Formats: sequence, structure tokens, C-alpha cells
Amino acid sequence: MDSEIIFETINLCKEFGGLVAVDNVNIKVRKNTFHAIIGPNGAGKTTFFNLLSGNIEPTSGKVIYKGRDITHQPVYRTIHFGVGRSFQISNIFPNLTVFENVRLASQALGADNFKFWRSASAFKQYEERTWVVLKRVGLQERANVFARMLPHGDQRKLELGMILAPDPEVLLLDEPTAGMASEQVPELIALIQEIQKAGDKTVMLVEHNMNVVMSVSDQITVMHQGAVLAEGTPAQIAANKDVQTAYLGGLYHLNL
Amino acid sequence: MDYILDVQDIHTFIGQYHILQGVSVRVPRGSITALLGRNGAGKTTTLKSILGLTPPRQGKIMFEGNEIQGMLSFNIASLGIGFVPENRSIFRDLSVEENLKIAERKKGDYAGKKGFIFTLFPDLKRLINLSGINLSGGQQQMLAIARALVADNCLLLIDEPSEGLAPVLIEQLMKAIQQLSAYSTVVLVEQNFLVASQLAEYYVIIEEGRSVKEGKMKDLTNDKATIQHYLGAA
Amino acid sequence: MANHKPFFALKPDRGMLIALLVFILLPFVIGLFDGASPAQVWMNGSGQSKFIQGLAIEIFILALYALSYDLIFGFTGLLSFGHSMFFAVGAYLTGILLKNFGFSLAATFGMIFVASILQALLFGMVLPRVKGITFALVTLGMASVFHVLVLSTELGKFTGSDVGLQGVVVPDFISPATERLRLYFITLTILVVVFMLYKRFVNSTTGRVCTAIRENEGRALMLGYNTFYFKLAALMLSSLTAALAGMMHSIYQPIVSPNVAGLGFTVTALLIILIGGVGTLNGAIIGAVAYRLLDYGLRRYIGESASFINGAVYVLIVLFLPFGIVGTWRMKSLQINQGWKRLLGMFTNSQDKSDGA
Amino acid sequence: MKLSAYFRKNLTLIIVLAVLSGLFIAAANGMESKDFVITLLRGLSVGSLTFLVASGFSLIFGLLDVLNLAHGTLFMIGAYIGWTVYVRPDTLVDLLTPLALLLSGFMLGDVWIALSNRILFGKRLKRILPWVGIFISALILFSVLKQYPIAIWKVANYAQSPVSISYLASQGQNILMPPVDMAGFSPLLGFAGLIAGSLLLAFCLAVMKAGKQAATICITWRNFSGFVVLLLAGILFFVFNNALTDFLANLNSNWLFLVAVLVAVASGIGLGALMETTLIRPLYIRPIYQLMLTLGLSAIGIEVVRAIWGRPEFTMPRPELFAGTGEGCPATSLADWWQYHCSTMLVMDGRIRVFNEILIPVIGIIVLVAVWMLLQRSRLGMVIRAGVQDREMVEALGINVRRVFTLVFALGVGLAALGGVLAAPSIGLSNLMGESFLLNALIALAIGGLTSYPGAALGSLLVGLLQQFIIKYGQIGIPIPFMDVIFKPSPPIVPASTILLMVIILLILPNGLLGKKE
Repeated sequence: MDSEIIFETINLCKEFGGLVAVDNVNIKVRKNTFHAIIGPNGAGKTTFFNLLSGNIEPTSGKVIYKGRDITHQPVYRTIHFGVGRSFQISNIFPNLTVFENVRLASQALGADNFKFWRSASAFKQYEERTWVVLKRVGLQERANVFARMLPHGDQRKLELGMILAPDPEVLLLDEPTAGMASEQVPELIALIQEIQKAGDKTVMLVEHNMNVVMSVSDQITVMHQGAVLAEGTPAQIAANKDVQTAYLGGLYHLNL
Repeated sequence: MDYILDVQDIHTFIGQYHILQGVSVRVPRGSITALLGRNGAGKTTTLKSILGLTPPRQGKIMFEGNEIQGMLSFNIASLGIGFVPENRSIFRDLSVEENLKIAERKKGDYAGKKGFIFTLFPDLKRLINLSGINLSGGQQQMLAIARALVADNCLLLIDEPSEGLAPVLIEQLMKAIQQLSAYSTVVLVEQNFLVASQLAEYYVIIEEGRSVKEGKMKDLTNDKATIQHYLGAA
Repeated sequence: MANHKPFFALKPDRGMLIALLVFILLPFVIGLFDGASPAQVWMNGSGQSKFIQGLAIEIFILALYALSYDLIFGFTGLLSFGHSMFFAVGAYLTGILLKNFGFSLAATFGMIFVASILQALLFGMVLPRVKGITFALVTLGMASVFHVLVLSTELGKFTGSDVGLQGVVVPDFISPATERLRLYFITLTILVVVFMLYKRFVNSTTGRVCTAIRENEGRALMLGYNTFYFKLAALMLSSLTAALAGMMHSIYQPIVSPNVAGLGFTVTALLIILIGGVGTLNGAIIGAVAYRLLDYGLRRYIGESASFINGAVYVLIVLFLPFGIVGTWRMKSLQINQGWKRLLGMFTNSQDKSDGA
Repeated sequence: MKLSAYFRKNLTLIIVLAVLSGLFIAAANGMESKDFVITLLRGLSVGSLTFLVASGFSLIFGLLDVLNLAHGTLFMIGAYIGWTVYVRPDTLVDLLTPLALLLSGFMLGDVWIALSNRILFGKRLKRILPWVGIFISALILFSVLKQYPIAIWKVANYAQSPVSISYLASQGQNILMPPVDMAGFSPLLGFAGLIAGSLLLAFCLAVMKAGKQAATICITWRNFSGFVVLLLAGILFFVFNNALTDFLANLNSNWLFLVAVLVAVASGIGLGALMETTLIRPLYIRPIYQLMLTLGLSAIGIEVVRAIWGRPEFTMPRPELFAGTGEGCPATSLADWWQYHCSTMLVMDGRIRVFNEILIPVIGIIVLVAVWMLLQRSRLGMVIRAGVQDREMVEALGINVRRVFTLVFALGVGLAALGGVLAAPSIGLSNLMGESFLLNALIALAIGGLTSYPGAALGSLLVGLLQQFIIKYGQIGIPIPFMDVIFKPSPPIVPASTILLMVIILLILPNGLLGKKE
């Protein structure tokens, strides 16, 4: 638990027209850990992710990645730093094939983006990488299907594949299991865990499913109304009084 | 038994996906019926099909003894069906009062129901002039239910009322739903089995677009095997 | 790495090859109808062939112009209402440089190259600020300012203000009057080369990213692409092609009407790719053929109310053929194939069936 | 605290507005005060007309997401219809009967649905039959209408073009209205044809839509009342044709103008409703095609206008209340004007036209307030505002959203037609008036914010003022500091200046002045 800090926010705030969505959040994420963020809907988890990945700019505060201030970097830079991010609602290219979706993701960091005189299929390294990733998430049989034709669960897998393709160090996963059939959930979580372990990656996860969160995370941050309510290991969180009254409530115990 | 709503073997397509492949739901008058099932099983689509928002291609839907499938959704709604959607769909630029007033089907609906709504959700009275965008998740959920109560609806379709709410709020909401079930029949889609089992009298389990099991909630709570099999967790 | 494809190894497109063959043979075949032998046509004999050649040159120019619009609208998803400016700059610059400054053709082309890059940069300048319909309005605004410039009396010496630029001095070897067949083949060659370049662009890494931007720009950004540069690249290529089309236009008919700078001419491009099929390069060419022939036919046989029928065709296409000719063809080709098979089957098997019954 | 936050948030907007008003003051310093007032009022007038187009456009765009590029053409059609009613009321009266009879069949809507549900066609038959029926009814209607006596201007028939009719009318001469030639037309046969065509058409359209509304519909005598009323109205109009024509022709021109405005607005509303239900509705799922459709429709509209009224430009005579020139004119006060019905008025020693520079802005402001009240206070307005955000939910509340869409579209087109009929006496009619005003309105909306209703008003005002000031400076010239040159903006600069303003504002504020940020 004493590995170096990879992601850090300092007094991060975001207002939307008078509504404070993220309120003075200070978080330290350590390298090679599984860090979950939980909290009721509207607690500002997705907004917090958007701030980390640079999709929106904070009203005040700083985001520091590997000791470097990336607060005001444009959004397309984050992946170049090594931060991959998935979305709560599948965010893919609906009218391109599954293969093309992942290929575009793996090509992004290469130096061949403006070689418009050569066919895209001439760059074998990206295609190979694409096949590797597709195999990893279990979509290699559907490579030539249009992404919009995929069932919901497979779209989530494709989304995961798209952020794995450039091989980032940090994965920001915004409810990767949202809308998935529940028998598929453990499979996907196992996959994520495996990727984290095998590749020395840091995973940050927003998730509603408490069973999942409690079983996989090393560290949990509870957000409530934009602010951090509590932070700690799963055991600490489960025992925390504040968390129980504000979020888990009596129902949590019944649910287990 | 006297069924207010009788859905008979409906098939619904969204685009080219065969989402509902034979769902039958019978809702006894004056009860709370819960639609259970996993995420993506087709519960929300069932509600939307009843309301004509995603019209079924096959099958029959009887409401108060009349066939309503194929009618336009505003016609169906004005027969007396209130809908509380999953994402609440509060009109952001309208004030709370306007959000309620817009649900009027005849003049004076809002004035008549005001008292009832505010005893059910005292919070809303305080927020009456706020615009929808400024409400928190729980307040939005209350407003969405209140909105469905403004018109004379004898059937309420409530989709995932507890989703994303803090447990404290869920308990509050459960009380409200229990209270209003004295006035109208409720069909409830609920992920949280605990909430559903405490509220509902009857249940229907939907699995992969088909209704597979129905019965009394009392029997289900004792039937651990079924719960484990269809709902995964308990 | 062993599998590098050479530059010209494109997927053979049977339809387009046939079309190319037809266009190569067209002047000679038409000449035959006129009683002129291919040799006479080759020597630039007059007659029907020459007129049809002219019509075909116009079609090629329109096709070039529509291709350039398809690249930014159909592939990159930028709705620009100022596209006619790209064309008009090419046309006017060619005319003015040839006529008033006596530039050589090569020098003119060089200037056009520079000008088209500059105007793509001008459009690109606003790209990060405005999106969607606002981008359309801003580009419309910039094109309108250019249109006003062209019309203004202060510049009348060069542009001929509202009369249009007249009497462009065309070098003899491609004069549309005496060497029309050569001009025909030059334009055709340009079209073929540009078409192949576009095909390659669309299938290249750059072009794929452009398509991704059309599909979901936010996601393309999240993948790490600075989408601005890709849109700029598409704009530059498009601007260059449109300016080239403008250049050919002012060489072919040595007058330039100020209408080519107006919104109406942008709408023409839109109409052409709509007829042909948005986002299909073949569609731009097929659309240009259909549009020009329709326009010509209507004006000739109906006259006055031709634009009424044009509008009606427009509405009908939107209502009943929303994917254009090529798009609909691609969607239906499977069904059409099956239909043909069934039809053939009916003829060949009808005997057996009636026997059976 | 709250105020300062507001200022901080809208800093760019405030700076832009400050710069604009600074320019405005600078413009005021450059000219005499009478010129300034006149230019201001002219700007208001043009701004008001632009606003009438822009407001309808923005209403439609806000709720339906349709960029109605045919809006300018509809504006122009409103002008031409108003002119026709005003100058040739006989045409209006002649058209009433066939119109009433044509619509009569559609009053039986529910009956047709019930009927088509009762008759069970085969699947294939159900597809082909309506088209056949539509074709037959079109044939019937065409052959009847071809013979139907309607007074329109065919140069051959009347030896008078719209231009000369207009000129004569403006000279106060009685317009000669030869009675319509009734030879070769049997009323009974004509009526029967029209009614039959209408019934067939309505039935076929109902069959086409059948199956979507399977609810049991009980048919009472009420369903037939509309049909009977229209039928009777049609026959009455025919019988009293001449009396009605005489009545309208002898009407005071002020009242006739009012009739013209009402008819133009009504036909705008009708056209809008027709357009939305038949052409726009199938395309809600394909927005870009809607744009193209309206573009095509606008080309068709212009051609239709050319075919009926011809290409030349002409004006509509002003009603008597605004046309006086004799004794006591130009008026010095509004009371004076009311007494002598002057066409012009002296304001700060400058002459302004009462109709253009006073009436039109007043109507513009009335419309602004009325529509604003409609949006904010009425139930319809509430539904519109809610529908902009979430259509499906509005429908789930039991509100007929389609009807609201049709209403809003019709209202928008009605506003455009109102603008057109007001523009006819002030700036004249031409085939191109629609396009230029559409461009103006688009610019105004882009400046003000595409879906913002107050933005439409602000943008229109800015566009009108800017144009008029540039025109004025085109006459008097702008002395350029430190140089002896006087710069006179040439006419093409006028549109270019507004476009330039639009581009600058959009680059600073991509959503326009009052538009919402996404």
C-alpha cells in the first residue's frame, strides 16, 4: 500500500450554474491499486471522472498525474499520458465495425495518423494489436459486425477494448457493468481484475453494485453531494457510521 | 379476479431487436404488482409497451376491459395511466409547480390534488418555485411520482423508483408508494428485491424478454431457490 | 511488413471501370451517330460530338466539385454552407491571373494551390469555436462576404462585378474551342486521379479518423486524436479539389458568373451528393451525371418551370430515396440479386412447375 | 454576491453589448439628429419584419428541431396572398367555395378511421388501393377545378398584369372586375366532383394510416356536423358570390386591409399545418433531410408564385388610413395623423412614413409580447417548453404532442405570413423578398441565439438597425479620421455588414448573445 501516488487531486471544485457538482475533493490514488468510487446518484462521481480525464475543466483546483499538473490539458492529451477512460453510456462509433472501433483506438498513439497516401490496412502493427485486444475482451468472433448491432453487454466489452488498445497505465471505468445481465457481471469484473494484475495497471472504478465493489477494491472513496464522505479499505467503509446513514443505510446489511 | 390490466403475450421490437418475446402480466385491481428480473430482461420495455411508447407488434393489452394496443401513447395515457420513467424525465426549465400543472388532463386537476400531493411529499411544497434542473435526485423522483398523481390515474407505472437514491430516501419513498396504493393500482419495476418484496403484493418475473413466473410475493420470499435462480442475489 | 500494397493497388471497382470506359469511348461513339468517323472526332471535327463533349466536361467539373463536398460533409460530417467559395476562388483566380496578369497555366495552378490552402485555413480557424449548424452559418457568412466582394463595383475591374468575369484567356493547347477533345481527356484524367486519391484518402489512417469524427467526435477526442487537424486536413484536400474544379470551369467556359460564389451553388453540391448518395464517393459522380442531364433535359424540354421540377425532384428524393442512388443500390443490391434469380428461375423452371401442377 | 456572480458568468456578453452600444452612440454622433431618428425608426421597421420571420423560425426550430428553410418563401406567399385579397377580393370569394368543399371530406376523420378498420383489406391491396384512390381523386379534382370559374390574372383574360392593377388601385381607381365567365360550368356537376374527390382523398389517406389507432370510436351525429357545415358554407358562398364580392369591393380600404391580413395569416396557418402533417412529419428521424426538404419546397414555392403572379415587382397600395397626402399633411402629431390620415409624419423635422415606421414596429412589439405571454403563461406554452426538453414524457402524460407540433409549425408560418402581408405595402412584392428576409432572419437568430425567443427579437433589432445605419452612411459618407477620404459604403456592403457582425459574434459567443450554453 505504500507504492507511489499516480493520480492526485488538490481542492478540486466544479460548479454548473450555481450547482456545486464536485466540492473540494482531495484524492490520492496509488499505483497498481484498485480504487473504487461509490456514492448515490448525483453525488458527482461522473463529473469527478470527467475532471480527471479532462473532458471538462474544473472551476478551481488541480489534477496532478505522476507529479505533473494536467489540469488544463486538452482532453485528447490524457490518453497520451496513459489515462484511458470508459463511459457510463456506451460511447462508441455506432456505424463502424467492431474491428474498426478498436483499430482506431490502437492507431491513435502511433505516428502514422497523417499518412493518407497509404491504406490503413498497410499498418500491420495496429491490426495485430487490435486482434490481441479483441481476443482479450472476447469479441474476436464479432469483429466484422457493426458496433450498433452488438447487444448491450458486448458494447460494454467493446468499450473496454477501446480503452485497452493503447495500453494505458490508468483505467478510469465509469460503471462498466451498467445495464449488463447480472450473470455477465462477474465475468467482466474478473477480466478487469486480471488486466489490472497482469499489466501493473491502476484501475479507478465507479460502480453501484456493492458486492462487486467490496470484493475487488483495495481502496474505496465514498462521495456524497460532491464531497468526499469517507475513504478507506472496504472493511473500514463497511464499518463507517457516516457512510451507513448517508448511503448504505440499513438496507445494505439486508442485501448481503 | 378483477384485473385492471391484462397484458397477453406481447412481442416488442426495438429497431430489429426482438426485445419482448412473449410477456404476459396480469395486474389485479388495487394491488401493487412488481415486475422483477435482471437488468436488460425487458421490464422497462414492458412498461413502455403498455403505454405505447414502444408499441408491441403482437399480442393484446387490455386495460379496463378495452384493447389498447396500437393506440397512440397519449391516448393510452389519457385513459388513466400514469407513468414515472426510469430517468424521471423532469422538465428542467419548468418550475416544480409547472411540472405538476402540465400533467393536468382537465382543468382543476392540480388544484384538487394539491393537498394530497403535499401531504405525501411535504418537501415539494417548499420547492414549488424552483425549476426542475435545481432539484436533487430524490426530489426529482418525488416530483416525478407526484406528477403522475395529478391526473385521475387508476394505474401507475413506476420504473425503478429506488435507483440511485440513498437508503434514507428509499425508505421515505416506499412509505409514499404504500400510501398512494390505496388510491390506485401500481405496477412497479424494481431491481432492489428488498424494496420490491416489502412493497408488492404480487410479482411477475421477466427473463430474457419472457415472463416466466408469477404469483404472490409472500410465496416468493420463502422460495429462496427461485430467487437465486432468476434474480441472482437475495 | 511484407504485405505492403503499392500505391495504385485499389480494390477494383467494376462499375467505375465500365463508366471510365464509356467516358473514353463516348466522344467517338457520339461522333459515329453524327456521321463523323473516330478519326474526324480525334481531329476535333465539329458537330454533335463536340456539344456532348462539352456537356461531359461540365459533368466532370461538377463531379469534382461534388466529390470535394462529399469529403467534408459525407465523410467528415462538417456541414458547410460556404463551399461554393472554394470553387469560386479557384474560378476567379484562374480567370484574373490568366486575363489580367498573363500568368502561365502552371503558375496559376501554383497560386490556386496556395489560395486553396489559405482558405481552408480560414475555415479551419473557426472550427474549434463553432460546431454543427453554427459552423454552417459562419461558413455561409464567410462565403457571402466573398460573394459581396466579387459583386462589388470597387473590384469590378478584375471580377466584372455582377456581369461576371469575361474573356478568360485560355492557352491554345487546351482551348475549349479548338482543342475540346484534349480538354475532355484532361478533365477526365483529373477526375479519375482525384477519385482514386479520394478513395485512398478515405481508406487511409487519416480518412478513417475523419469517419470516426463524423460518427462521434467526442469519442475520437477521448481516443487521443486532436480532431482539429484531421478536419483541417479534410478541408484542405476538399478546398484544393474544389478550387481545381473552379479552375477547369473557368478554362472550359471562359466566363465566370458571380452565381458560382452564391449559396445556390453550395446547394447544388448538396443536391448532387444527395442524388448520388451521401458518404459514397461513387455517388458524387453518378449524382453529377444525373443532375446535369436532368437539368439540361428539363431546361430544354420544359423551359420556364424547370426549377419547379428540380425542386420537386429534390423533395421526392428526400422523401422516397433518402440514401441516394448509390446508397439505395447498395442496400437493395442483395434483394435485387435475389429478385433476379427468382425471375430467372421462373423462366427456367416454369416448365417443371406447370407440370407439377 | 449573486449579482457579481452573474456578471462574471456573462462577462463576454456584457462586453459585446457594451461595444455594440458604443458603436451605436458613435453612429449617432456622426449624423444630424433628424437623420438619426429616421434611421432608428427605419431600423426598427426592418427589424420588426425580420422578427416576424425569425420568431416563427425559432419557435419551430426550438420545439421541432426543424430548420425550416422554406420560411422565407412562406413569408413571400403571405405577402402575395394579402395583396390578392386586398386588390382583387373577387378571387378570394371565388376560391372560398371549392376550398370549403375540398376540406369537407377531411372533417369526417374519425368516421373514415372507423370505416377503414371495419373493412378488412388484404395486405397487398391495402398498400395499392390508397394510391389508386388518390390518383383517381386527383384526376377528378383536376378536371373539375380546371373548369371552375375563378377570377385570376391571366394577362390574356384581363389585359392587366398585377403591376398595372396595383398601380390603378394605388391611384384610387375602381378596379374593374368583369363577372366570371360561367359558360361551360354546371354547378351541380362541379360540386359533386369536388365533394366526391374530397371524400375519396380523405378516405384513402385514412386507409393508409389505418391500424395505428385501433381504439373503438363511437360515431355520433357530431362527427358529421363539421362536414355538413362546410358543405352548406360552400354552397352559400357560391350562391351569394356576387353579393359578397360587391360587399368586399365596396368595403373601406382599412377594413379590407384587415381582411387581407387575416386571410393571409389564416392561409399561412393552413399551409403550415398541411406542410407539417404531410411532409415534415415522416422525416423527424432524419433531420438533415428535413433541411433539404424545406430547401426544395422553397424552390417550388418561388416557382408557384412566379407561375401565378409573374416575375415583375409591384407594390400593394396602402390602406386609406395611411395614404393621405393632401391637406394637413405631413402630420405633426399622431392626433393630426388620425384626423387627416396622412401617409407621412414629421418627427424632429424629418419625414417618416406612418405605415412603415410606426405601424410595423408597433405590430412587431405586440406580436413579441403576445407570443411571449403565450409561451410563459398559457398551457400551450408550457407544453411547448416541456416538449423542447422531453417529447416522450409529454406524450406519456397524455398530451397529444403531434398536435402541438402541428400547432407550433402552423403558428410559426402564420407569423411569417403576417410579416409578409405587412411587408407588401411597405417594401413591395418581389420573387426574391422571401430569400432576403430569410437570410436576415437567419443572421438575426444566429446573433441572438438560435432557439432563444428574446434572442430572436434582439438579433432582429440589431440586424435592422445595422442595415439602416449603413444605408444612411452610404448616403452621407463616413469621414475616416486622419485622412481626407470620405468612405461611402456601397450597397452590397449592407448584407455583408450584418453577416460580418454575425460571424464576429458567433466567434466570440458560439451560441449567440442570448443562446443557452450546452
